[in-house]
Amino acid sequence: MFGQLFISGLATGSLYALTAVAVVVVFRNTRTINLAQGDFSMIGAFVALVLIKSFAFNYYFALAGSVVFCIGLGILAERVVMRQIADSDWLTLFTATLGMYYILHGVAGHFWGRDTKAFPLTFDPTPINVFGGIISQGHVVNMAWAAAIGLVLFIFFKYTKQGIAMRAVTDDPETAALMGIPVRFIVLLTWGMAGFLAAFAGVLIAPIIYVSPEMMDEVLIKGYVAAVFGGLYSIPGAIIGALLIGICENLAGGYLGSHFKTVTAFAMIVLLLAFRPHGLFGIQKRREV
Amino acid sequence: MRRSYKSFITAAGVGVLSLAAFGAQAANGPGVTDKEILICSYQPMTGKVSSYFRMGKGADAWFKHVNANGGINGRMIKYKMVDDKYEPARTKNIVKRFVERDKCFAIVAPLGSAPTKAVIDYIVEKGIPLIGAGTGAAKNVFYKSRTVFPLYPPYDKEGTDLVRFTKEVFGAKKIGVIYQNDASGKTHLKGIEVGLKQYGIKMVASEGYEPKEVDLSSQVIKMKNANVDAMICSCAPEPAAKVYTERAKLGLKVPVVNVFFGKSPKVPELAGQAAVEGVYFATIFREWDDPNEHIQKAKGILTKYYPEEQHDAVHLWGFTGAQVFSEAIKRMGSGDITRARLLDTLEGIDNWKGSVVPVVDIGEVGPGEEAIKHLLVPSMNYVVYKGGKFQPFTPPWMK
Amino acid sequence: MADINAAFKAKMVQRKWAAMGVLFLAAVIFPMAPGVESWMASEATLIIMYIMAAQGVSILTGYTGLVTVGHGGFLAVGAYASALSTKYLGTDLITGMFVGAAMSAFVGWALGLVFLRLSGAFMAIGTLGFAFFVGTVVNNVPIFEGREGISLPKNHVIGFEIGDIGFYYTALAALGVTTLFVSLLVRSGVGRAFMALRDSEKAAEASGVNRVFYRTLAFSLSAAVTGVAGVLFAHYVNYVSSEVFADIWYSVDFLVATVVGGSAVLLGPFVGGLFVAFLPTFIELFVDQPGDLAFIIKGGALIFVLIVAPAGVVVGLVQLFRWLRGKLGGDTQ
Amino acid sequence: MTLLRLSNLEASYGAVRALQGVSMDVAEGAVVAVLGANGAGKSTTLKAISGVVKPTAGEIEFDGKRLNGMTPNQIVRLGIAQVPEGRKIFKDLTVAENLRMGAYARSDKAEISKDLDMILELFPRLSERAKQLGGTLSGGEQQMLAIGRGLMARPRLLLLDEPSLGLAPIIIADIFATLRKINEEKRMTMLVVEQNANIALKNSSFGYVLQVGRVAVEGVAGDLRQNKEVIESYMGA
Amino acid sequence: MTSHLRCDEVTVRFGGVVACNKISLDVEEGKIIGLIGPNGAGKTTLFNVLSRFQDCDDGHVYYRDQQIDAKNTHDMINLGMARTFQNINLFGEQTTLENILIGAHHLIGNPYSNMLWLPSARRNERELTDRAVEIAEMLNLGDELDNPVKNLPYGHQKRVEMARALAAKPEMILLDEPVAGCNDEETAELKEIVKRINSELGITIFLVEHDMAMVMTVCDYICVINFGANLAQGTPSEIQSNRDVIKAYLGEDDE
Repeated sequence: MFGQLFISGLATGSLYALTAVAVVVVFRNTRTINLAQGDFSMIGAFVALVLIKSFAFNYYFALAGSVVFCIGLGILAERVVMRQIADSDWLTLFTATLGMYYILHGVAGHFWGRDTKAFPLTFDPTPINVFGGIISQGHVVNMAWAAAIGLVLFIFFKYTKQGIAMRAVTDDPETAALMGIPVRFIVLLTWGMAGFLAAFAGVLIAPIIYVSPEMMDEVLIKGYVAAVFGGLYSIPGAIIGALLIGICENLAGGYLGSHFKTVTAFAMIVLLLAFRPHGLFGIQKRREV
Repeated sequence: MRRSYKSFITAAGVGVLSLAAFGAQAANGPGVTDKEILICSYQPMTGKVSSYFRMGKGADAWFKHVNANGGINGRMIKYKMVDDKYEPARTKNIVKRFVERDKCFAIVAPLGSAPTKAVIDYIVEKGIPLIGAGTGAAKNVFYKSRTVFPLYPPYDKEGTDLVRFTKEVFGAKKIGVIYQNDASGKTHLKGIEVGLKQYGIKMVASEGYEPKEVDLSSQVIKMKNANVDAMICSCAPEPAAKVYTERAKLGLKVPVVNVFFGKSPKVPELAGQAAVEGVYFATIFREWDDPNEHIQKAKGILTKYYPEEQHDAVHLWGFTGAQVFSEAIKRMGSGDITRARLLDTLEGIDNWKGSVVPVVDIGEVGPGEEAIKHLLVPSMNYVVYKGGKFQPFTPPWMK
Repeated sequence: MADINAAFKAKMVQRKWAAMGVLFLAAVIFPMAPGVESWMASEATLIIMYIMAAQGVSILTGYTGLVTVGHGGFLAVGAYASALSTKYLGTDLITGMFVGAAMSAFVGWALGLVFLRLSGAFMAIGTLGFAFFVGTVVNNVPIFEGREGISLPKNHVIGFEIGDIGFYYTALAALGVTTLFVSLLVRSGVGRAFMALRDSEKAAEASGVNRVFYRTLAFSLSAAVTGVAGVLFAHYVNYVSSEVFADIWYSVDFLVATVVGGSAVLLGPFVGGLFVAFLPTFIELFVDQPGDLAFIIKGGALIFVLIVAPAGVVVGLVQLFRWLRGKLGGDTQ
Repeated sequence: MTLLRLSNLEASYGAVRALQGVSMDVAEGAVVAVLGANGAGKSTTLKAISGVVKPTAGEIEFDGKRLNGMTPNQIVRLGIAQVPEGRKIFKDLTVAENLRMGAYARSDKAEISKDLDMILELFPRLSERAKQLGGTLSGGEQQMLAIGRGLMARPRLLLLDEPSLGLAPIIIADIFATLRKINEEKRMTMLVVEQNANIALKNSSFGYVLQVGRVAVEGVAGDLRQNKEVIESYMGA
Repeated sequence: MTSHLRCDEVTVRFGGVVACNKISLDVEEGKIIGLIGPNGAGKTTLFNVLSRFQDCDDGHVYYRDQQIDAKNTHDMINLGMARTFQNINLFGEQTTLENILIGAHHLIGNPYSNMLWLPSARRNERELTDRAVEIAEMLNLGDELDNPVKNLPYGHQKRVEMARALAAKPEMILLDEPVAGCNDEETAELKEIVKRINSELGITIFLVEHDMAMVMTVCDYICVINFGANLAQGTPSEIQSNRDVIKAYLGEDDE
C-alpha cells in the first residue's frame, strides 16, 4: 500500500508544483501573494477547452493558445492593476489579487457557466506499473511535462540574461537598477511567467479535476502552502514542498484515515511555521538595527 | 441631488400605497393576483456549491414553459430565485424578504440542507408551503408540519436500501463505503449501519472525502487493500467520476452501487465510459433518454430555456417540485388561490403520472405528524450503466 | 500652527463621536421607523455581525499589523462554544456571548504563541491553516456533530424569548459594547503598544514593549471580538454546522471588510462590513439574478477602492474632504 | 574636457535634506575623490548621478547630455556604472553571474566575453571562485567583484562608493592600485567617494570635501592632503 | 568612580566575520561617554549587544554590576536603560505625543486595567501625558505634539526619538548617532539638549557619533574602536592627538 500511496501522492504533488512555483516567482519579485494564480490556470483551461471543442484545435495547439492567452492575462494584470499600487504595503497587494480572483471567477462563470465540464482525455487511460505502484499514463505525462517545465525554468534562470536579471531583482532591486536592469520590465516579465506557468498548470490538471470556475481553488491553496513551505523565495523549495504535501496527504489519508487527509497540509505548515518562521529553506533574517 | 431625493420619496410613497392595495385583496392568498402567482426559492447561484443551481434552472425552465403557454387558468407564475451563496444567515434574510416584502405565495424547489435547516422553523411558523426542497436531511424531511412537502426520501433510508442491494444483487459479505464527508454522506452512513445489522453484512472499510478534494486515490487504494466484495459510493457526480477513474486505474473490479444524487450523465462524461461501465446507481427519476413523453418534454423545455445546460438529474429535482406545484394550481381551477386550498389539493394528488417522476402519490399529514408522508418522490429505482447508457435495473425484491 | 492643528484634531474627534452617536441613534430608531419591515432589520443584523467580525480583524491586522486570513476560525470557535453551552448547559444568548468570547480569546492566545515569530505572507498562510484546522475539528470530532450540525432553541435574553427585532437590538447593543471596547483599547497604552509593534518592532522593544505578551494579547482580544460575532451568527439562524463555519470565505470576507473600510480606523469596519455584507443585496435591488455579475462587481469595486484609496474608504473620504476644504478655502481667499 | 558636471544639486530622503546645492566638475580621464563624514551626502550624490535618487533641484550633465529625469538603465547605457556602497553583491548569484549582470545593458557578446577575461585577469581571485555564490566571498573579494561588475558595463565614468569600507589596509592598497591601473590603461574616468581620505587623495587628482550636503573644500589632491580643514572636518577639532 | 555599564571582552561573530573582538569598556555613572570608530568598525553591533538586540558569542555585559547578557530586550527599560536608533525609528503615523507616550510604556501599570480605562489607569494616563508634554517642551517640541511625526522636519524627528527615550524615566540613554544627517543648526541644538539631559536630569549618556565636532565638545570620555577591537580610550583632547586614531580615521598613510 505504501508504494501505491506514495506514487499517487507524488502525482498529485506534481500538480501542485507548477502553481507553487508561480506563487514563488511572483512573490519574490513583487512581494505579492497572487491569489489569482489559480484562476489564471482556470481561465487557461477554459480557453484550451473552447479551442478544442469549438475550434477543433488539437491538444498541443490548444495548449499553445492557452499559454499565449494566459501570458497576456498575466501582463494585463500587472499593467492594469498591480502597477497602480506597486508601492503599497503587502496587504494591499494581497487584497488586490483577491479582487482579480473575484473578477476572473465571475467572468468564467458568466461566459462558461458553473457546470463542471469534462476535458478530453489526451492519453490512453490504461494504467502502467511503476515500482509496484499503479499510475495512469495521464499522470506520467503530466509529471513529465512538469519536469520539463522545471528544466526550462532551470535553464532560463541559470543561463539566460533575463533569467539571471530576474534573480538579481529578487536579490536587490536597487542594485539591479544600478546595473541598468529595467526593474519594471522584469516585473512585467514575472507576471508573464506567472501566466505561462498558469496555462500549463491549468491544461495539465484539467483532465484530472475537470473544468469549472472553482477547479483551482484547492490547488491554489495547496500551492501557496507548498510555496511557504519552501520559504517563499526558493523554486526548488516550492517544488519539494509541493511533492512533500502531495505525498504526506496521501499517506495520512491512507494510514490515519481520510478525515486527516485535507488537513495534513495545514497541520504541516502550522507545525513548520511554529518552528521555522521562514519556511524550510527560508532565510532567517538577522535582527539588524 | 435634491430632485432625486424627492423622486425617491415619491417612489417610496407609491410603493407603500401599492403594498397596502395588495393586502386588501382578501380572497386570494398572498402573492396571488388575478394575473399572477408569485413563488420564490433560494439557490446557491455563486459560491462553493453553485453547480447545484441546476435545480433552480430546472424549475425555472418549467415555469417559463408554463407562462409561454398562457400560464395556469389565466395566471402567470412568477418564479423568483435569489442567490444565498449557501450561507444560512443570508438564506434567513432572503426568506424573510420573500415573506415580508415580496409576499410569496409558496417556496418551491429551493436548494440545500444547511440553508433549509436554518429557515424551516420560520417558514412553517408563517404557514408558507415549502414544496420540493432539495434536501434529504432528517430535520427537513421529518419536520412535524403539514406545510412541508419534501422532495426525496431521507438519505439514511437510501443507505439501508443500498446495503440490501449489495447483498441481494452482488451477494456481498464485506463491503466498503466511500462517502462525502458532509451531512449527506454521514446520514447515508447511518442508514448503512442500520442495514449492516439488518442484512448481516460487514463493512470492512469506510473512507470519507472532502467535496473539493483534488485526488481520491488514497480512498480507493484503501478499498482495494481491504479486499471488499462490493462498494457503496455515496458520491456526488464529480467525486464519483474521480472514484471510478481511480478504480479503473487500480483494476479494482468489485461491483459498485452509487447513491441517487451521483447519478448523472456527468459521471461517464468526466470519467470516461469505460471506467463507469457496470456501475449501478440508485435513482428517483426516469432517465433523460427514456422515451417517456414527460421526460422528452422536459428535455425540450430545458434545451429551449437553458440551451447551455447539460441534462442532469439535479435539473429534474427542480422539475419535480415545479410540476407538482403547477398541477396543484391547475386542479384548483378558477376559485380563490389560498394556501389552505393548496395544501388540500396537493394532498389530493394521488397516482399522478404527469411529471418526470414515474408516479406522484402524496399522502396526508395530520396534525403533529411528520412531513415524510408528503414526499413527492417516495420510491427509489435502480439503473446500471452499460454500453454507454443508463439502463433500468430491477433488483429481485422489487420484481 | 500647532494650535490650529490641535483644534482641528479635537474637532475631528468630536465629529467622529458625534457621527458614531448619530449612527447608533439611527440604528436604534430604525426598526421603529414607518415603512421599515422586519426583514430590513434582519438585513441590518447581518451587517452588524460582519462589522463586529471585521472589528476583531482590525485589532490584529489594522492596529497590530498582523495580517490574518483565519478569523473564520475564531468565528467558529465562538459559535460552537456558545452552541454547546446552550445545548448542554442551557445558557442564554448573553451568557453565550461571554462564553464565546472567552473561548475564542483563549484559542487566540494559544495561536498567538504558536505564531510568535510570523509576519506578512507567512502569518497569512499560518492563520489560514488555523481556519482549516478548526474546520476539520468541527467536522470530525463527534461533539460538534459535523455537517449535520446542532440546532439551537429560540433565543432568550435573561429569560425572555426574543424575536428577530429583539435579536437586532441585542446585536446592536453588543456592537455598541465592542465598538466602545475597541475605541478605548486603541487609545490606551495597550493600544499604543500594539501600534508600536506594528510600526517598528525594534523601537517598540527598545521602549519596553514585551513583544510576546502584546502579540498574544492582540491575538486574544481580536479573537474574542470576532468570537462574539460568531456567537451572533450561530444564534441568528439557531443553527451551527461545519458546512457553514468551516468555510474560509468568511475569513477572506472579514479581511476584505477590514481593508476596504480602512484597517486602523474606528469607522473602517463599519464601511467595510457594509460593503461585504450588503453589496450582494444591494446589487440585487438593481439587477435580477446577478449571479456572476455580483462577483465581477465585487472584485472591480475592491480593486477600485485599493487604487483610489489605498488606506481604505474612510481615510480616503477624510482626505477628499480635507482636500476639498483646502481647495474651497483657497478659492475664497 | 569636463565629462560630468553637477550644478547646485539638491536632493532629500523624506525629511532629510541630503544634498543642499552640490556643484562638481569631473574631467575626462581623471580620478576625482569625494570625501566627507557619514551623512555628508556623498552616497546621495552618486545615487543622484545614477538616477536612483531623483534630485529636487539642480542639474546633472554628462558628456553634454542632461541626465535629470532619466531612468537608471538609460544612464547606464550612456556609460555610467556604479560600484555601490557596501558592495551590494547579488548574494544568490554566482561570481560569473554577478559579472554578467554588470554587462546587462550591453549586447556586444564578443566584447563582453573579452571584458570578462580582462576582469578575471585583473582579479585572479575571482576567476578561482567564478562558480561560487556571491554571498560566500570574503569582504575583499566582494569588493573586487563589485568593481569587476562595474567594469563589465565598460563605462566611461565609474562611480565608486567607499571601496575601502570595512577592508583591511593591505587589501585597500591592493584595490586602489588596481583602480589606478585601470584608470591609466583604459583612460576610464572615476569618481570615488571615500571616508579614507589619505588613500583616496593619494590615488586621485582632484578632491571635494562634503559637509552636511554642501561642498566645504575643493582642490587638487596633493593640496588637500596638507589642508588643515580636511583634517578638522574629520577630527572635529 | 561608579561603573554604570560595563562590557567585558565582548565578542560577536556573524558567520566568519568577527564584528566585535573582545571589546571592553566602561561607562561611568553620570557622564557622557562617546564611542567612535570608522564605518564598519563594529559600533552599531556593540550598541545592539548593550541594548540586548544582539546576543554576544563571548564575554559579558554588566549594568550596575548586574550581568544582563541574557535579559530580554524589553526588560532593559525596567533596568533604566533607554536607547535611540541610527536611522530614525519612530512610529510615523502617530503623533509626537503618542510617540513620546510609547517611551513611557513600562509605566502604564496593569495592562488590563489600562486598556479598559479603569479609574486608576485614567489617573496614570493623565500623569504620563503631563510628563510627556513636559519632556516635549524641554526638547522644544511643544508645538508639534499633535502632528504625526512623519510630517516633522528631520531635526525634530531626532528630538522626538530623544524625547521618547526620556519618557521612560531612564538612568541611562544610549544614543546611536544622534546628529547624523542634521545640519549645523540642528546639530547645535541637539548638542545642547544632550548636555542638558545629562546635567539637569543626571542621566548617564553613551553615544555613538560620526560628527567629531559634536563628540569632542560633548563627551567627557571617548572610546575608539576599529576592526571590531578596542583602539584607544581617553579624554577628547587625548583622542584628538592620538596617532592611531588619526590614522584609523584618515586612512593608512605609508609615506
